[in-house]
Amino acid sequence: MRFLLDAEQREFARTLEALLAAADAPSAARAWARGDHAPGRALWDRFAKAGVFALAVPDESEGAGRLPLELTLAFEALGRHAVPGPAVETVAASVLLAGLGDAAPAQAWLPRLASGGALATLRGDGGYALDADVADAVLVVAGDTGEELWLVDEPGPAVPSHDPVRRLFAPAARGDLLARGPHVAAAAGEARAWAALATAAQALGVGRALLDRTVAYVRERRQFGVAVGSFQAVKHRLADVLVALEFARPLVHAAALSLDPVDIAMAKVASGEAACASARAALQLHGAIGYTDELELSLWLRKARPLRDAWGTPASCRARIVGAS
Amino acid sequence: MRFLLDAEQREFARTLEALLAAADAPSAARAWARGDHAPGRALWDRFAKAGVFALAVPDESEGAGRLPLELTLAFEALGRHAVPGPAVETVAASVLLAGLGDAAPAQAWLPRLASGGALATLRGDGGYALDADVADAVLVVAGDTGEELWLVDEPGPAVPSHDPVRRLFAPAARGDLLARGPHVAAAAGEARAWAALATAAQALGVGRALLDRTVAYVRERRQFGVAVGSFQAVKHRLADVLVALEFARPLVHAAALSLDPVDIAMAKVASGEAACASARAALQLHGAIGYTDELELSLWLRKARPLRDAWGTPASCRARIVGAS
Amino acid sequence: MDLTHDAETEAFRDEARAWLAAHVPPTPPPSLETREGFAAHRAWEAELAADRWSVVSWPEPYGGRGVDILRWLVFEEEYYAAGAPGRVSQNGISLLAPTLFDHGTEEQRARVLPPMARGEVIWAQAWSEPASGSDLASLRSRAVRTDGGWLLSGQKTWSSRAAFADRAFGLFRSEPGLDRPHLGLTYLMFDLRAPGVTVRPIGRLDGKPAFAELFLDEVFVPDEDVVGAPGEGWRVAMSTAGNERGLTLRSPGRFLASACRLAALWDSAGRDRALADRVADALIGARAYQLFTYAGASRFAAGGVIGAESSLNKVFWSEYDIALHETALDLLGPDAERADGPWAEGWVFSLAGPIYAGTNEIQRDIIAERLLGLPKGRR
Amino acid sequence: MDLTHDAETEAFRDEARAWLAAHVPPTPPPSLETREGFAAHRAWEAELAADRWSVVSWPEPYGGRGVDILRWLVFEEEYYAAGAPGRVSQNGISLLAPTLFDHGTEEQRARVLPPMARGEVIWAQAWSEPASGSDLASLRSRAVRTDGGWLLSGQKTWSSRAAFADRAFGLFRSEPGLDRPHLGLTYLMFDLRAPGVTVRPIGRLDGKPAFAELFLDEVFVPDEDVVGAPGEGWRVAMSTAGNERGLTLRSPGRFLASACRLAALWDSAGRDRALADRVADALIGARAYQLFTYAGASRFAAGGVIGAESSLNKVFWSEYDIALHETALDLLGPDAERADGPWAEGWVFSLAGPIYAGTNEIQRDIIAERLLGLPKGRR
Repeated sequence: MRFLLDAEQREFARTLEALLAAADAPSAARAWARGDHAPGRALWDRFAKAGVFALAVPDESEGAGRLPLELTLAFEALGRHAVPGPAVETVAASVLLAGLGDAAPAQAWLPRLASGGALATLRGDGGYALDADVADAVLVVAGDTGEELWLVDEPGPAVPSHDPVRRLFAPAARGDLLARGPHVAAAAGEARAWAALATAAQALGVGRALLDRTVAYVRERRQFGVAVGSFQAVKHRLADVLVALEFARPLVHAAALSLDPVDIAMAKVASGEAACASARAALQLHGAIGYTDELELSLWLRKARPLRDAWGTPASCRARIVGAS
Repeated sequence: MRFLLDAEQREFARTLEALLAAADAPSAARAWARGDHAPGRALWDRFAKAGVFALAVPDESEGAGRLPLELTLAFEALGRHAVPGPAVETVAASVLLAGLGDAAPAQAWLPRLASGGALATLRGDGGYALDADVADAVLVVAGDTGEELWLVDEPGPAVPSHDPVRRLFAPAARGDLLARGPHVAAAAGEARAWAALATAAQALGVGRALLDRTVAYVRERRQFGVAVGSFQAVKHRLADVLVALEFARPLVHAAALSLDPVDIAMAKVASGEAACASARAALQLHGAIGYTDELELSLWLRKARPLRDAWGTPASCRARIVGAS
Repeated sequence: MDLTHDAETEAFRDEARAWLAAHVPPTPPPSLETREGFAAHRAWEAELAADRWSVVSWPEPYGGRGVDILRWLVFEEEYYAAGAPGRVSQNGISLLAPTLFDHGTEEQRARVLPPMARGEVIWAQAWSEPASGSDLASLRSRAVRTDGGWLLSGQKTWSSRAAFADRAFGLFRSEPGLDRPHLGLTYLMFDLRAPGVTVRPIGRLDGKPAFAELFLDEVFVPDEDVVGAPGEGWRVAMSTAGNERGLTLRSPGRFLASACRLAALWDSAGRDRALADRVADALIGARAYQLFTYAGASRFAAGGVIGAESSLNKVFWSEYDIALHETALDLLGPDAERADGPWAEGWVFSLAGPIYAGTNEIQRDIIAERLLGLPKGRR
Repeated sequence: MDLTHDAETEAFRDEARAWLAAHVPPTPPPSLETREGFAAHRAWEAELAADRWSVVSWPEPYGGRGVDILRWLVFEEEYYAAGAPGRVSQNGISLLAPTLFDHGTEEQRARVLPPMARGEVIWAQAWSEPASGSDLASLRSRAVRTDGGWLLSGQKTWSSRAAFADRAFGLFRSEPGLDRPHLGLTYLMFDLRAPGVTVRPIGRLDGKPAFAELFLDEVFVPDEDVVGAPGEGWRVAMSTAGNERGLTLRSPGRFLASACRLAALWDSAGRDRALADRVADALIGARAYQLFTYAGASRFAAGGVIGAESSLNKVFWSEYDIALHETALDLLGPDAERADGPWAEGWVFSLAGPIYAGTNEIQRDIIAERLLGLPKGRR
């Protein structure tokens, strides 16, 4: 038992952090929201070169093997830096394709997904697929028992999200029927689990970014002649956010180690709620300036709640935890 | 529309307040907890002389007619001063007996209950009857459809409450069968509604007493060289308690005006939760001294949660509000 | 004590309800934070005004019906129950107009109020400045005396409605260098299209230009547009804050209607017990807010004043509004993310509640100090 | 990174589990806050000690097994899962003993620790004073130098266990009048039955004498019962607060067991969906607390120190414990009021959580200032 990142994992996290700190992810996210995907794809390439998308792809498909813990480190960084794009969905698609047990679709797609050469997306339970317009592969699991897998040829109608960087589409199940049978449902279940785990990690990063920026702001901003951050109400609110985030992180790591559905559900609830608490505090303590589209903060503020709900709402996760689903 | 106490109502409240402020209700409550009912009954007599128990008794039974609003004023005062005894239950028993439509039990009991000459209690849904050892009349509604009314001859086994001033017993349905039939169930329903209303008002008084005492304490208590009440965390917590109490009170008054079950349920939830929030804040801000049996504060601290749940838990009240019960 | 409205009030309610049933558009107009929505909402104000429903509590000469605050509350209940559009003229009606009634001249009232009532002139507020959020008295924008009026210079921000509005009102420092920052401020009205005014719309979280920055460069304002005495602006602005405004900033009718919609949503979504308590709390909160307001209005009608308890009101409704909308989003499940859903704009708007009109931190300080008598802390 | 215990640890777990299965009394002893319960719990400590289970993390010479913090956590998981009694010797084991290991003499360890491990000597803490709650450094009780030792005078309060315990430890002002209140304090151990000591039990909210006031009137303490150097008491007391204690003040095993019991209660009460989310949150919280502690223990095992993050720990478990117990009471419905119910004493105990061991207000100040780097406020 050593519930601590090892040196290699810490080094991986540091590399990603350095890579992202040097890139201008916020600008890429802004451009992405406008439908200009070029800066985001450039960023994505660098991220993929660091090996992020290989972490969910088996060795035999030119991946790094399955490394869920490293994946959570990557997604926390991705959340912290507001990287745009269907990263969670690309991971989920990789897991789904690899889980089919059919070599053909896996061979066709996995090497490209692992290398970052292709982006994939997957329709969620709510019927929406993130970034289906830019994704090279748009997957839809359909049928009464979820036993059909479609490679869709059209993104479907656009649906506006509260977070404009999250470009949603509602693809229909048509195009190529890639696979059919109970193994599709099983692989889709595994894909959803990985998606939930990656989303939990991403939410953690979003929550942390919001906290860090708010701490920096209240140290600078002065009202009534003193730094806003010296007010006890402000301090205690931020302390509670830190408590929530610091107790969510171990759940995310433990879920990565076990890939157990209940562990993932716990991680998803805790990190999603912590990110939302961080967002509420960030908004309140920035005051009106935080409520604007213009401030970079909005990139994280608007993401917290969609991530809390994506790939497992708190309600559905809690139901799983008490065995009611 | 004039949602404001009139001069007579304000005068009634002032009279009760003066009466109770002059009495030593806390000592009576302490004695009551030890099984010494004498000081409590003396207090009760004065309270009854002010007309409190006549407020739920019809004119023809030597009561004051039904005056639910005045009743809430009285019970708020009673809660504020930690008056011991089955006051809520005496009101409920009065309403139940008057509602039977049978002159005999009403004539036998109502004048005595209205005058304070007799105390009554009534077994609640949980199976417990407050102060059944000292009550002159112990009523139990029983039977599968709640159509039997028993005047019980034994209090039954004692059951310890978190609040030792609340002496609970578990009486069985035996003794005299006073009445039987659907009118019993109807009258019992009405009695429960009045009990819930009176309990809501009492909880409000308890919450207010806790707030007032805590405000006084944090103004005096000094730590780190300043009054504890000058810390923003302390101020904001107490501000939130005041918000909760001040928004509960109008619900209690409105419920008294309408006697509508949903209105009563709303009043019961809001005042019960506000009283509990006040208790939590009072305990925390008093620190260790508040956690003791010795401090007078404990009389209110220990009452908040039982009152929140008695005659309608928040869960059952909320279910009624959304029409799920 | 009673909660029954008199026959005249009920007749007034019936009249309002009938008018609204006949006039409220079946589909809501576009968001009033867009250019086309602003125009549609302005047209709706004119429609309200044509039948004297836009400013019911004002005296008749200015376009109102002279009803008291209780009937105003009744009107608001009917207004929101009918699903009528948001009020684009809110800033003028609820912030500037009460000040003009208390401190304006008869000439100002006659000139300013009727076009405000008809939606012809939409007003924006111009209080905040970049360095003055909660600390409003630290304002720096200047009003410098000139021939026949004043020249305004400086920067205002968070000016809600200013992206599309016509005129604005605010405080300006006319006597710099005084001891206390509350002194030497003047309350002025000015034209957003006057020379020297630059309006830079600011996108809200959802991108809509719900407010703007105003850059003022020697903007001329004639003496007739000073409200109250020069230098007395703080007192003028604050005196109206204390009375009805504490009760009417957010009308209970709005929350009653929202809570009903929420309960209907819960019903249609299958009455999930896991969310039942939060739906019940929304119903309780709307009723509590209505009753609290009725109690305040009754006190006010009986000659009382509304003081620091308006801070209770502010904290309550702002926290309530967020909880209500978050419950709605949770009921929507995956559709909660849709920015075009029926609860979306209300949710974004609710998030601003604890920030604007005095942050809830400030309000809690006020509650603790003025209502509970706790020691004044460092602020 | 892994969460799998090694084979030796699993063997240790199996051994503990088997022992507990064979020894834990089928019905719990009376509350340890009563005279008879105290005696029963003391006997239980002896039973634990007889097979070396009372202080597993101590070195063997003192009655322990020398296991590391991870195995201590495993032991605690098994201990609470087995429904074993509360630890009446907790104060001594978790507060005094670590200080003696760090700052005591070998003679003190040899003399004090074995009887503590066997439950023969039960220790009470004597930190607080009436005027010194959160502001611990403002202590006034005195230690005056005398021949061969010290004379203690003054008043201590909130001395938990003192109603029935044998000895106590605490800080006393040995050099009055120094500049800073943290200086000139001495850490001493003393006998609760020594001449000059008056113990006045104080009833907790439920009436049980869970703590006491100590009145000290020239109580003689020999030099051998000074821990660390005279005048260095604050440093001695605080240095141990910062390491393992932050992780071990409340063991995760306790909350895991409570959360399981809560889930079973929910199950048996009909799985009401309205409370399902709170039950889920109890399960999540227990697991999060366990994992957070494992992470801290792993850092500690790797040579790290546990600093201000123990404040995160304190805030988390104390709020968690109350929420868990209030959920249980809500599940009990009308029986929640019963003071003799299976959750009753735990609930009352949980209410003290945010107050003792540093109030949560203080902890949040520490988190904000030391972990987030916010400006130090007036305290």
